[in-house]
Amino acid sequence: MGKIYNSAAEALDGLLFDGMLIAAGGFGLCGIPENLIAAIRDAGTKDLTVASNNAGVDGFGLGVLLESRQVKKMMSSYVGENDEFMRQYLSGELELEFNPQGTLAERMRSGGCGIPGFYTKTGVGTVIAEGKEVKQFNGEDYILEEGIFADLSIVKAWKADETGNLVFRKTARNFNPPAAMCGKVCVVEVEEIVPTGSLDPDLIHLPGIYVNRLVQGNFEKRIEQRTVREA
Amino acid sequence: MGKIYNSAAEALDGLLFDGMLIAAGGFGLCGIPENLIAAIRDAGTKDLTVASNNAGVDGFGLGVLLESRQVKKMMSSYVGENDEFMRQYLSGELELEFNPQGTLAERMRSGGCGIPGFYTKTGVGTVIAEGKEVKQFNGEDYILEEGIFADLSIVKAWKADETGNLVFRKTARNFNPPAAMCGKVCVVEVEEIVPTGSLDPDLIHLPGIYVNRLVQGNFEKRIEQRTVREA
Amino acid sequence: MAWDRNQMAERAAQELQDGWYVNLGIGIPTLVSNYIPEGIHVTLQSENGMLGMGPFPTEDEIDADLINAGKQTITELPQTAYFDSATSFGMIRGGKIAMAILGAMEVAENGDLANWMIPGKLVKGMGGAMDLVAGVGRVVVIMDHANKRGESKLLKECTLPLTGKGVVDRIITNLGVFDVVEGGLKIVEMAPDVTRADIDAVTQAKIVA
Amino acid sequence: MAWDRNQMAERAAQELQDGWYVNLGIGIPTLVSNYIPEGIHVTLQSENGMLGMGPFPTEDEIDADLINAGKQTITELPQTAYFDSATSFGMIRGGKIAMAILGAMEVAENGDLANWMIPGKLVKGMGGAMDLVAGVGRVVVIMDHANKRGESKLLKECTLPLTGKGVVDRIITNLGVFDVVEGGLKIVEMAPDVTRADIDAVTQAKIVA
Repeated sequence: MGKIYNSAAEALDGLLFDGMLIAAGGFGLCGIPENLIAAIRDAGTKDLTVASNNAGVDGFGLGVLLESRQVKKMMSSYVGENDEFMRQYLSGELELEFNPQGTLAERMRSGGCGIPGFYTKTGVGTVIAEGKEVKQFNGEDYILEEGIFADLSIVKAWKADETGNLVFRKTARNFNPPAAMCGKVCVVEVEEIVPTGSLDPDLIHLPGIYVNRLVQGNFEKRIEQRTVREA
Repeated sequence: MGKIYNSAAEALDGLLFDGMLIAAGGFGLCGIPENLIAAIRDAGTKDLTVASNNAGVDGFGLGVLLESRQVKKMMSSYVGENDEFMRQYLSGELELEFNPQGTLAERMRSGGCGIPGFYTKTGVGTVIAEGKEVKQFNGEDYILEEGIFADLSIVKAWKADETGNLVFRKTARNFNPPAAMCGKVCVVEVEEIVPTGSLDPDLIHLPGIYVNRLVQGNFEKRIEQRTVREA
Repeated sequence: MAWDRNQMAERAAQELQDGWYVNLGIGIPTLVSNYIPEGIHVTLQSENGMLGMGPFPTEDEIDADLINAGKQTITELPQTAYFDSATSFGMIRGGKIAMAILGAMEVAENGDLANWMIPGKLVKGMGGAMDLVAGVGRVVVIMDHANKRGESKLLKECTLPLTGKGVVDRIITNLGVFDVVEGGLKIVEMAPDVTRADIDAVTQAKIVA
Repeated sequence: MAWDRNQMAERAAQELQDGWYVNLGIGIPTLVSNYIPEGIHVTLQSENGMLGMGPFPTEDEIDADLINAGKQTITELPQTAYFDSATSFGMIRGGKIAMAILGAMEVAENGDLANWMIPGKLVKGMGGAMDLVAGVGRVVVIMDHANKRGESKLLKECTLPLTGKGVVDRIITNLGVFDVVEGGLKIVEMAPDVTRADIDAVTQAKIVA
């Protein structure tokens, strides 16, 4: 089957096109597909719409695609850590669609599960509800949110076997599984590829059916807020 | 916090009432909450609506609640293995709401996730679509299905820690996690309760937040279709 | 000479492509796994929550916690992964399963499928069939061309309650292979020594090519 | 004497009940975990995918894969479970989290909450705040009673864009504890030596009892 590629660039070969919609895993700088982001920067693909909870920081994570002006629009819940983002947004160079964090995660999962729309109470009576269908269930208002169907998912996992079965680590799991589900094609970078059969079938977080291509990466794993207590 | 009870009867104490909606895990006879079903039979609670993929067999699984005439209505996808079921259904004693299997699973998960309705292509143009709202997304028809909000979930897992974190085993997982999610209260029977801290936090299938009460059971684990090959 | 059950399954196995994730229905479709061509690796899904379904167990291997969607005891493989039913049908509904091979009672020339219910007879339920035909990438039906009374099961319109509307891509019968195309069914292949006249004699659906 | 930040957090900790699963927002709400009463066991959720959030790590324990919703490095506990963001907000939206304790810019007498956006200022986003206030069982706000210009943050109507409509159950300010009830806010408790007149002087919202 050959899901394993030698580099992030090879793993993305033939999948990138201008104007595409990419769903990216990660929360802040935790569990982000560092290597695939760098490869997309190198590929120079333009006018991207990126569905990702955050937009990275200046010079790291999705921040590198903002600096290179490859992103046309972000679909995110929180973008506070990125000066370049704010500059482009306030100057009108960058579109921004705010999604409540849980709505964004569910929209990705829904797209991946063939659900084009679902109703939620989140955002009822706020700017998020503007232009959205409202429906009552049991006398209460809910708004319609639509599934996200991405052209490509870029995802970071901890381990994969050769068939693409994935295991994540601690809170680096976050948006990676729903992001992986919602792409027509899903490319995954991992810290380690292990032989098929060495993962416990009961303990796989995301089955290989969601994974089209796989690459082992090198990770900086930058930390945003280094908070410690005395030993 | 004390989630652990000494018996299935104790674990259900105060939770049962006539006419209630119960969501049950299990597929066929695999991964069914045998002990809780028996305790509900002993409690004699009547006019139950039970959301469960199947209805057990004569004399085992949910079949025992059919024999005791405690079930008013089943919400299921397949009920073929139960003569008593068919007798009651054909004589009009028992209501039956057929749900496509995936729709049933998603309706449970949706209820548990605060989603009162979602759109699906499953069943479009069939009897399942009758009376349901149809909506177009991208030019294609989808039908609205509603989340299931059960009064009680009865669930079978393999192991639990003392805080209710659950691990399932092989295909006995099936409907148990979505059933667990959709109940106002969730009672779980397990084969083994292990000390808190002995499960890997990365490898918990269902966090204890979904589990209100926990009991260690004895399991018959009957097999429906014993198919073998030569060694 | 018309194909028998095993030959139909063998022909259906040629539909499989390397790397595909596939769901096989109960009955003849199950036999397809006996004929997977050399060099083609497919992963079988069991919709009760498993990818990588293995063969039946030996007596020693039987495990009550490990069954397939037909409730038969089975085994796992090195690449097996388990998951819950919501996730399982998420991947089905989401189009991640490349192909389902299913049995049927009737198929119409527009791709309508009926395979779950005969009014007046015992209704057991649709199980996962409606989800599968609505969600998977490609639906292939294996069934006898005619019923026991010699009546065509390839119809202008289904007479039984539908499992899905316009969902069938290809039909493999004992007489040949047929694709659902604009305007009717197209003959892709005929079983050895079966003639066009043989097919026309037991086909109600419109054959367009 | 009005409560300081730590006293507000200490008072908020009295809202916790044994066995509850709770989500604490950024800022003063985070301090609540320092004051959890003896004998009360609560499990803290971090909405990026964790139940059972532990304290900050020592230098040796720092792990880039283990952060909270404020992106701070943290630790796990024996009862910790990790899960993905869709599952995390599933439990939030589904009402499984008993209580959220959050900061706010404004609360209206009908329970409307504004805590994510000041028009004309830098908009960072609502993160998980809208999901939390819409989904959890009980919403408790901790905030100063008045802003730096001495203007009430308990209003007849919010002036800022809302995070949620009618979602707040209880407000803990430096002056006291207030419940959102029919017709306005009810004083549940006043900080030591704070008088009704002190409260009236800096409260725009209607006090009904």
